[in-house]
Amino acid sequence: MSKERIKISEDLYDIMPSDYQDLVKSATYGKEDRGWKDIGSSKELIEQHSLCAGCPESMAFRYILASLPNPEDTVMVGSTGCTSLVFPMVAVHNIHSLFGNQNAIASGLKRALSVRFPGRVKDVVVLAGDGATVDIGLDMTLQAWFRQEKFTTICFDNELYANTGGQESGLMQKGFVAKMAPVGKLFDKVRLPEIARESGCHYVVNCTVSKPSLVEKVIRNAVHIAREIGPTYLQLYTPCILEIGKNSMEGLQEMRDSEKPAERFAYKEYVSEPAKQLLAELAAKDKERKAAAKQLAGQA
Amino acid sequence: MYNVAQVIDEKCTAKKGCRLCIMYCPEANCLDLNSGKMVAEVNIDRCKGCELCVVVCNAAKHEAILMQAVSATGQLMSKKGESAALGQAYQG
Amino acid sequence: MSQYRVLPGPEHFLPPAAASMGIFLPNPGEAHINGVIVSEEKAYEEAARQFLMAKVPTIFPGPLVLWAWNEKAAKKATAIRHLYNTLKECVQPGQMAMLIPMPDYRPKYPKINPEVEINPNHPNLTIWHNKIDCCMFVGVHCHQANLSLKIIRGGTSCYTIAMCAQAGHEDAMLSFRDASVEKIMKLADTVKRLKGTVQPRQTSAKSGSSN
Amino acid sequence: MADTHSVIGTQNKKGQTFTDTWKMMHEAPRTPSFFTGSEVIKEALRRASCDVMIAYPITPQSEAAALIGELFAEGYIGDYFRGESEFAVMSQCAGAAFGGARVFTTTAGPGTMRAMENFPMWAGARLPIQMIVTCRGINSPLSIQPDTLEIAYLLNTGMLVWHAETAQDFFDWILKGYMVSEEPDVHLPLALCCDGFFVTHTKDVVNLTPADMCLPPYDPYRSPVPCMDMECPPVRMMRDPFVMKSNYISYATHASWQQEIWAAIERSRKHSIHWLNGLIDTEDIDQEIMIVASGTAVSQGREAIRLLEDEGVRCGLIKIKTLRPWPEEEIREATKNAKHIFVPEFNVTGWLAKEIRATIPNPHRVHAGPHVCGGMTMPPEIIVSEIKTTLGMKSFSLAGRGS
Repeated sequence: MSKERIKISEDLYDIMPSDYQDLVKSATYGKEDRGWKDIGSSKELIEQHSLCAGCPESMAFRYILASLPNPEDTVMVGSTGCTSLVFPMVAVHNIHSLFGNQNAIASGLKRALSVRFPGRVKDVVVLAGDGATVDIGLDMTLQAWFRQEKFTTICFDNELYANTGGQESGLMQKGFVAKMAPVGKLFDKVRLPEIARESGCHYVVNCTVSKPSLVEKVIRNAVHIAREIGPTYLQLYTPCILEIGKNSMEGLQEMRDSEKPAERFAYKEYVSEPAKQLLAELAAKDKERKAAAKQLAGQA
Repeated sequence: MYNVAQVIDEKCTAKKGCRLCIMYCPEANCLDLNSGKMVAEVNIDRCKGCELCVVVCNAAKHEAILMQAVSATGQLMSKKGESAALGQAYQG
Repeated sequence: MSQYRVLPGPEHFLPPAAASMGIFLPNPGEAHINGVIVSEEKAYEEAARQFLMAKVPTIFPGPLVLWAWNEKAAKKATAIRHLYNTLKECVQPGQMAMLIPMPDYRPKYPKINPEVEINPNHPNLTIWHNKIDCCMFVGVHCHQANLSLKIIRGGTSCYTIAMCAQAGHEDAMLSFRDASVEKIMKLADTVKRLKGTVQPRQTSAKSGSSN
Repeated sequence: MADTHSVIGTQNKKGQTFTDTWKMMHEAPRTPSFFTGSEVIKEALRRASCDVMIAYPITPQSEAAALIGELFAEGYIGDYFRGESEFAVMSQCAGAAFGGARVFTTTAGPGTMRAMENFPMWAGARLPIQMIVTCRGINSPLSIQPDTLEIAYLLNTGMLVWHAETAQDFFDWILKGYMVSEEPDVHLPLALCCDGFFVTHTKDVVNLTPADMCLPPYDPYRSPVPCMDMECPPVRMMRDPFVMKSNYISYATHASWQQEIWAAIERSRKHSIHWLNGLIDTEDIDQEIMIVASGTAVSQGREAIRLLEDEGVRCGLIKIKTLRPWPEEEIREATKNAKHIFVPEFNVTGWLAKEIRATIPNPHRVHAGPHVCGGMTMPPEIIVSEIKTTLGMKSFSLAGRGS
C-alpha cells in the first residue's frame, strides 16, 4: 500500500480514535531514511501491548518497526509465543497461524505476493522466538533457506521457552537449569547462525538489541538483501528477564554483558559476495541521494 | 497503584541532544520528546514502571527521572518531582 | 422454512449461529427481517422505523469505510455521514443518535474505551455502556461482523441491522446485501420520509444496559 | 481493487478467455476425452486460473501433483514448488491464501494426517484453499492402497468435504468447488476427496470444457476477513489474534468464532445445491431397500442394484456428494420409505453409516456394511450378498469377503 492509501476517510476522520489519527499524521510510512532516530518524535507502528515491564523484546520490536525500509509494503509473519502478544498491536499486516510453521507461511505468502504484484516491492519479514525457529520449526526454517526464499527471518533468541514458563530450548546455553532441563541442559547452544550461512542465507547477523543504531543497520541490510538476492537471518538476543531472574530494569545490562568479545552474542556478521555488492550499490546510491538533497538545501 | 517514571524538566538534557531514555524505553510512544519544551515526557498511561529509563539517565549522571506513585486511575499521587507521603505509596 | 426467528436477545448462554438454525441469506435484490426473506423495499421501511423508534440509534462503521483505501470507500463514508446527520435531524428530544467506529479487529479488552469505539470480540461492552438499543453495521469484514452480531444477540437486547457489501448477515435482525452508496442514501431518504410517523420507544426497560 | 466481473471476456497471458463459470460449465461445448483421474486433475487446473500450487510426493496423488508442475512450466499456474512435508505444504498453502492467492494442493493418507493441524487453522482463518485428497490407508502397517478412513478425520475440521465418485465429478467439482468455497459468506477450504487409485489411476471418458476458457480470477477483497497484502484496511491487523485470556469475553469470542465456521459450512449449502445440482443424487427412492454411499462405493452399489434386479430384488440408491455440508434433510427425505438402508464403505470404522444413523429417524434401519479396507476392492457381489443375507434370502459366500 502506498503511503497515500494509508488515510482515513475524510467524512469519518473525527470519529477515529486518536491513535489512528496519530498514525496517519505522524507515523513514518513512506519516509525514505526512516530509522530509530524517528523514535520519540513520531507515532510508532506499535500500540500498547501486554509484554512484561522492561522486556527487551519490546525494545527490539520498537527498533525493528522503526527501521523496516518499506512498512507500507511489508507483511510480517509471527509464531506462537510472547511475540504474539505484540503483533496484534503492530501497524503492518501480520499473520499468526500455528507454532513453528512461520517460514512455511512466509514462503507461500511471499510467492503469492510476487504473483499478485509483479514488479512491485512487497517485503516479507518473519519474526519468531527461538523455540519456533530452532526447535519445532527447524525443518521449515532451513528448507526456506535451501529454497532461497526471498524473505528475512528474525529470531528473538531468549534462550528458552518464555511464554510457556521457562522450559529448555535448543538455543539455551549448555548447563542452564530450567524446566524440562532439571539437571541442566546437556548439549550446546545450537549454532544456528553458522547453519544459516551453510544453508544459503546471504546475510547472517548474531547480536543483541542493546544498540538501536545497530539494529537499524542490520534490519535494513537484511530486508534489502532478502528483497533482491535471497534469504537473510538475524538472531537477536532478547533475554527473558523474568525467567533468568533479573529485575525489570536489568535487561539492557544483561544484553551488554552478553555481547562482550567471546560472549555468546558478540557481534558476528556474514555477508555473501552478491550481498556485499548490493550493499555497496545501496550505499553509493544513498550517498548520491544525500548529496543531492544537500545541494538542493544549499540552493534554497 | 504502581509507580511510573516522571521527568524533571529542569534536569532533562534533551535540548542538548540527549535521547537516552526515549531510546531505551521498551514501550512505544511512552517516553516522547516534547518538542515545545524540548524535554522528554512520560505518557503515564503507557508506562509500565520498569525503571530502565532511570538506570540509563542516572548512568549518564543526569538524574532527571524519578519513579512516582500513580493511583489505579492513572493520576499522580503527589506533585511531579515530590515523593508520595509515607504510607500513601501502596494504598491504591 | 426454518421456524427459527432472529430476534433481539439476550438469547442463551451461547446463542446459536442463525445459519445453523436453518436461516438462509437473501438472494440479490432481497433482504431479510428476523430471518424471513423480504423485499428490499420492506427492509428500508423497517430499518428506518427501528432507527426512529430507538432511544440510541447508532451506526457502527468499520475499517472498509473508515479508511479511504479506494474511491468507493471514501464515497461510502460520505453517505454514512449523511445517514448519521439525517438520523440526528429526524430523532426527537430524548433520543440520541450515535456514530461509533470499529477501527480494527484486535481484542482490546480491558483497555477499550466503549465511548469512542466498538470491538468485534466484545461489542456488548460498547452496547451496554452507551445503552444502544438499535445499531447498524457497515463496512465491517463479514467474519468480524458475524462475531459481533452474535455476541450482541447473546448478551444484549439491541436490535441489529447489517448494511453488508457482500451476501448479508443472518445473525442480524435485519440485513441488506450488496450495500452501495445508493442503498445507504436510500435508507437516509426513508428515515427522512418516516420522520414524525414513528413514536420513540417509551421505556428503556429492555435496553442494552439492563441486561 | 480488482473487479472480477470486468475481466470476463478478456484473455490471460496464455490466451485463455476468462469466462462466466456458469456458462463455461453448463453451456460451453464439451469434448469427450479418455484420461486417468490424475490427468483430469491437471486438465481442471489448466482452466482454474490458479495462482499457487504446492506439491509433495505421496502415493497415489504424486502423479497429479507432478502433472500440475508441467502446467506451471507451460505458464498456466502463477507459482509452483515442492514443499518439504505435508505439514509444511499446508502451511505454505495457508501463507499463499493469506496473501490473496487462489491456492491448490493435493495429498493422501498419511500426508493428510501429518498435515492435520493445519486444517482447522485453514478453516478458522477462512482460507478458501482447495485440497485434493486421494484417499489411502493411514494406519500401521503401511499401505498405499485405497481406504477412506482419513475422511473421518477431515469431517470435523471445519472444511468443506466433498467426495467424488468419478473422474468426471473431479473435473467439474474442482472448478465448481472454487465457486462455492470463495463465496464471501462461505470462504472456507475445500477437501475434495476421492478413492485413491480407483479414480486417480484408471482411465475413463471425461467430458472436458474448452481449454481456451478459464475461471474468473479470485478476488481477495471480497473475503470476509482482511487479505494480508498491505493493500486493504485495517492497517493494524493480525491474522488471527489470540483470544485466550482466562475470562468469559475471550471464551465467548472463541466460541462465536467456531460457530461462525460451522455457520459458513451451512451457508455453503445454498451454493453447493446450485452448482452441484443438489447435495445428493438419487435413483428409485420409492424402494424399501436403499443403498447409501459416497465415492466409488456408489459405482459398486449401482452395479449391485443391477445384479439384484436380475434376481427380482428392487433397490434404490443415494449418492452423497457433499459430506460437509451434510445433506441431512435430503437423506431423511430420500430414505423415508426405506426399511433397510445399506451403507457400503471402503474403511474399517464405517464413518458414513454412523453419520447417517445420527441424522435419520429409526436409525436401526441402517446396516453398516459391507466394509472393505486396506486396499480391497468391493465386488458388487458382496453388497448383493449383504443385502440378501439381511433379507433372509439364501446367498452364496464370496471367498475372501471382507466383512
